[in-house]
Amino acid sequence: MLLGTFDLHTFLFVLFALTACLFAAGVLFSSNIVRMAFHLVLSLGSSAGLFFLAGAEFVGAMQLMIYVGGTLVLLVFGVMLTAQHRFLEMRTNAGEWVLSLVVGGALLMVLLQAAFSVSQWNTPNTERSQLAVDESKAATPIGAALAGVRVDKLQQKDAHLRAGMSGYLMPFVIVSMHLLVVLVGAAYLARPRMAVRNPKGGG
Amino acid sequence: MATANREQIIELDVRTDELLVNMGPQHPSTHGVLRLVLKTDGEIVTHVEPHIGYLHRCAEKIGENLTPRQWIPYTDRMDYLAAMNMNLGWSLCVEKLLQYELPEKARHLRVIIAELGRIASHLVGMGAYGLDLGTFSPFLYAFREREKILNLFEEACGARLTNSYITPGGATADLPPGWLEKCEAFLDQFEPVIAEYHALLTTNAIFIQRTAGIGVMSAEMAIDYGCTGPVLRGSGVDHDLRRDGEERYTEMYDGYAFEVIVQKDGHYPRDHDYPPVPPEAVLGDCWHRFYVRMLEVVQAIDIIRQGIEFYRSAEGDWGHPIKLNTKLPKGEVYLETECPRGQMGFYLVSDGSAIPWRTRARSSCFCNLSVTEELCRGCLLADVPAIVGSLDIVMGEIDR
Amino acid sequence: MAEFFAQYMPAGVAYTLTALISAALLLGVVGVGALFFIWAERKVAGRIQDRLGPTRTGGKFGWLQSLADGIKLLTKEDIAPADADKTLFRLAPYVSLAPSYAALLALPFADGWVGWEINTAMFFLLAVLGLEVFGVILAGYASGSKWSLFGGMRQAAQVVSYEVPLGMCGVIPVFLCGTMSLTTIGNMQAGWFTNWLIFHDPFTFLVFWVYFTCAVASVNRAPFDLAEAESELVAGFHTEYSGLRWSFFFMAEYNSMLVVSGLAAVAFFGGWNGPVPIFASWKAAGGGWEIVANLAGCINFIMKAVLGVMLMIWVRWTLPRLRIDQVITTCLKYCVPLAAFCFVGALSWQLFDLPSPNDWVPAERAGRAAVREPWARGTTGSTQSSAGTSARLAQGSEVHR
Amino acid sequence: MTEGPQFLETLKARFGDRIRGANLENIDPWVEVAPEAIVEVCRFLKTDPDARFDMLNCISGVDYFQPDPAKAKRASFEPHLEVVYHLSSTVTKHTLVLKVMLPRWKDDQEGVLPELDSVASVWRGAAWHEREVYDLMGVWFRNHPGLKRILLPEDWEGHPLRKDYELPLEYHGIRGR
Repeated sequence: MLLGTFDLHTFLFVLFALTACLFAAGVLFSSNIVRMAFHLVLSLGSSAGLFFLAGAEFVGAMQLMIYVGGTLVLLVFGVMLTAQHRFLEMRTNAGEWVLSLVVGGALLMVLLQAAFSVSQWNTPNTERSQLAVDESKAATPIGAALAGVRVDKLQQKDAHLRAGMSGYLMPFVIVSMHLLVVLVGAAYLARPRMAVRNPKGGG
Repeated sequence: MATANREQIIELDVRTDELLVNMGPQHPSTHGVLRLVLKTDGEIVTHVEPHIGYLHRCAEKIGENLTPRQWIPYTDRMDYLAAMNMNLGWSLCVEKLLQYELPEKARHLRVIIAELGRIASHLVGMGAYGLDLGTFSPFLYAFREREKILNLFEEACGARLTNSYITPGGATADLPPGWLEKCEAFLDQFEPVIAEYHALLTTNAIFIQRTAGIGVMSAEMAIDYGCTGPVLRGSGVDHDLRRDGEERYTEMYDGYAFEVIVQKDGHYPRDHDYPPVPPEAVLGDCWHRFYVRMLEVVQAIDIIRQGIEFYRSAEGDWGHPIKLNTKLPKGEVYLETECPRGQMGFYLVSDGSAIPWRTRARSSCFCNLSVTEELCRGCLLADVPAIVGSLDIVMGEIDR
Repeated sequence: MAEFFAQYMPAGVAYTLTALISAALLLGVVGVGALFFIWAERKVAGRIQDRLGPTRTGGKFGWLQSLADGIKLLTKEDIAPADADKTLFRLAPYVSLAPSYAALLALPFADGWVGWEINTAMFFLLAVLGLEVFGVILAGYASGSKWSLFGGMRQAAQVVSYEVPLGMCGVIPVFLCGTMSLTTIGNMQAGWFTNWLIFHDPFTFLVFWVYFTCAVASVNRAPFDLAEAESELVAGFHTEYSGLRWSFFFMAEYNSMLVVSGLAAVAFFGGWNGPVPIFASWKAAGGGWEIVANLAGCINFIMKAVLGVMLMIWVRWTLPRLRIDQVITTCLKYCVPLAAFCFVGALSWQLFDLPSPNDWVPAERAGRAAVREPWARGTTGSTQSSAGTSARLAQGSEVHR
Repeated sequence: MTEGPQFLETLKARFGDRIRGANLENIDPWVEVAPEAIVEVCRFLKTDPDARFDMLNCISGVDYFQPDPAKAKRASFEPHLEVVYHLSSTVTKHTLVLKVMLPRWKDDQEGVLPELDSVASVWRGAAWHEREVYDLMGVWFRNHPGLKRILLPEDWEGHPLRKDYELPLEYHGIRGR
């Protein structure tokens, strides 16, 4: 079913998907820590490409800015500082390979099984070719909804339903507060402390 | 007590190992071949160790086989940015040994030439310091003016940079006719240009941020390390050999009205309207050393103007150089002169023959540079070129 | 353009063709831009330093100088240091050029003349500009030498911290025009120059200068060029590069300068809308005429972007360099609070609907509303949802109708 | 010039025979100090209220040795090494010259450098001067903060400014003579 309808969209989709998976594998198999970080950057970047392909520019740009532009910059930053001699080459011995294969394989099975159980995904999707790139939905309604105005549901006829739609302001605020608390906690926990038995015994 | 054996939690900083970094010898900001070995912890420099000697040409050993007049070209190559002042120092030292009487006209000629050399050297110091801090344009403005001075030197003695002009006994040639008028024309057009330099660097907010309060050196430390010249006066020590130097050197400046550029009881001399000292600038920091050099340029202009008047009114010949193999009396003599970078001393020991037994050159930058170890401790990596640049060192003079 | 090709060939091939054409055009912008800016930087630097700049290569004004540089770079030997991480070393210049090239995608050169009409163009631009730091970090690390490591780290710290104020300054044109799509922002500034966002209110005027500072810093130029501080780090991250590879870094730098000043032109200076609306009538005339109007707009936009780059070049050759901690303090202690203050100021200006210079130009009132999103303009059902922004938003759209 | 004779008298009164002598006829008069007393004299000169020689201008080494025997007989001096200290005061604007006479080799064994106490504890600037005298003239300074060659490479043999110095045949492959 994949080869039946060859068009630009599927070609790009396959391209991005393949790069994402290959580089993710690259992260696993490369021993040089800096190369590992760089492969991670490329795989997340290509998943951002997938979002753009699906027409969700807002989420794609979000992925680029926050994931790749933010966290991975700091990750590469950290890796660069520590990637001296003993951290550079990390060998995984045989035992760990077996364990990781087992756990990884199990997770893969679960995912595959879930993917094939979804009905629409394995029937040939006739109107896939209509999903032209420019049919992307505008992001402004999402922005307005985040600000508490559900502009995309203005045409809702019955008053009762429309009243209930107060937009996503409340969950948005809760999530940001939660994130702030987590960050402060992480900073506090990461404080380097060393427990030392009282050396002199006395007071 | 109960808490005796409870574990004591010690806050530890993340263990970082030091980075040994090599700045130089072929590094753009180290004014020639100076190598600084820096131990840095991240951006903080914990230890600086200067390595010199890359430009050592054994000038002192060669001095033991040449007559004093033949050694003059070697003194040019020591501080190649102020060759005239070097020749002056060595000539005065030899004349002191010979107890040689100098004609009136030669004295004023030497003052004019030495102060022109000072301006040229300070221009390079200013331009190169701008380069150290990242701005390229002042360097070119400075060299535009310096070119004019070098043209004047070329007319006087035929050489622009290493111009072995001032020799024991006077100078190799008299000033050509029309030279004084050209010199005056240069000074007239140069005065307003200095305001440009002040606007570009001295009062520039970013320049002040990069230099004010950086590399602060107390007066006691400056004296203790033997720093001299603008580096010493930048720390507020009122010491200028043109006024408090040796008799033979200060008599050259007799009759010249000039004030020593130093911050005495809170303010610099007010004979011209200089830009004000910014509040962030602490006495003895990089900014003050730069500021003293800029003010000395204006001071040198006044001296040259007076020198031109004296030279015009003085009579007698311009001081022919002494014969090549004049016998040097037995004895030893040491004389220091106020060069643009500090006090350049020459120590001459003779055993009665025409060739000195020992010639020793005391370099001002040698002592100024010895301060970097203490001054750069704990500063940021970007401050090292700022501090070393403010000491305005020339490797030729340090390594001799 | 895609529909035009779609008549003659299947949809997929048509889209590929349009994509290739716009990619080639944008690559042309990158190439020509870099060549022009190399020449312009040497000339402007010359003028600032009271000298002539290149005059001998190709005619009186030395305009072939960039070609000469290009050939020199091509013929230079491409050496890689011994203990460099080969693959990353070779990859870094491309990783640095790719984001700034991708950023051109979302930059509108004229009404509709844009690589890809993204609805969230501003957000996309800021995201992609942040990626450029990867090329520098990798170059810094892969060159193996301590100096480039320093350069790479400094650059990473600087760009990551300057993304924050850059984003805050970018948000102000967005909420003033109610949309993130740069084409709409550009179109909303049609008409006289009073309609430009920079003159909308004193806060946007101030925020433009904050934006310009952050843009200069995030592009690593002028007083903030820490990563390649010649005096301390020799040349920072691209010390070990030579020849063509080095020229990629150079092209990336000039191109992101163009992108950033282009963004400033669209967001604050009305992009393709000139100070005086000469071509407004032609645009409405339809037929071939709006292509001419768009062409004039495109030239207008490019002139403004080049003006921004000239400003950056001018700043570079006059100001000394800041120290790394001063750079970060200007970012956190000056740019971020200032941007926040202007954000609140512009927001309250918009909320209390205070007059902006554009109101005194008589026939301009309708200009802005005409372009607003359809849902904001034609709100059919009356929304009686709670007070606060939603009411304001609905009521605001009626006023503009 | 200092006040000359009276200052010499005060020094002699204070340090007795450790002031070995003086030469006031020379254009720059100097005072000769015993090698073991140099640090004490220098500290006195720096801290004494009316002397206050707070700046050490220069330390130089002079080698009195006539290599070729023909002139050696007519030489008016017997071979020795001199370390000359030039001091000046930024307060009283006076200058002073101190000299220390050292044997050319320590108790005349060829190759063992003469020793002298370092005045780096008095003036911190002396450290570099002494390193240069050690490097070029070959005088070992005891308790010096870090005595190693300053101008020449670390692994250079010999001290060039000595009169009997021979340039090495080659140095790391570079032909000397």
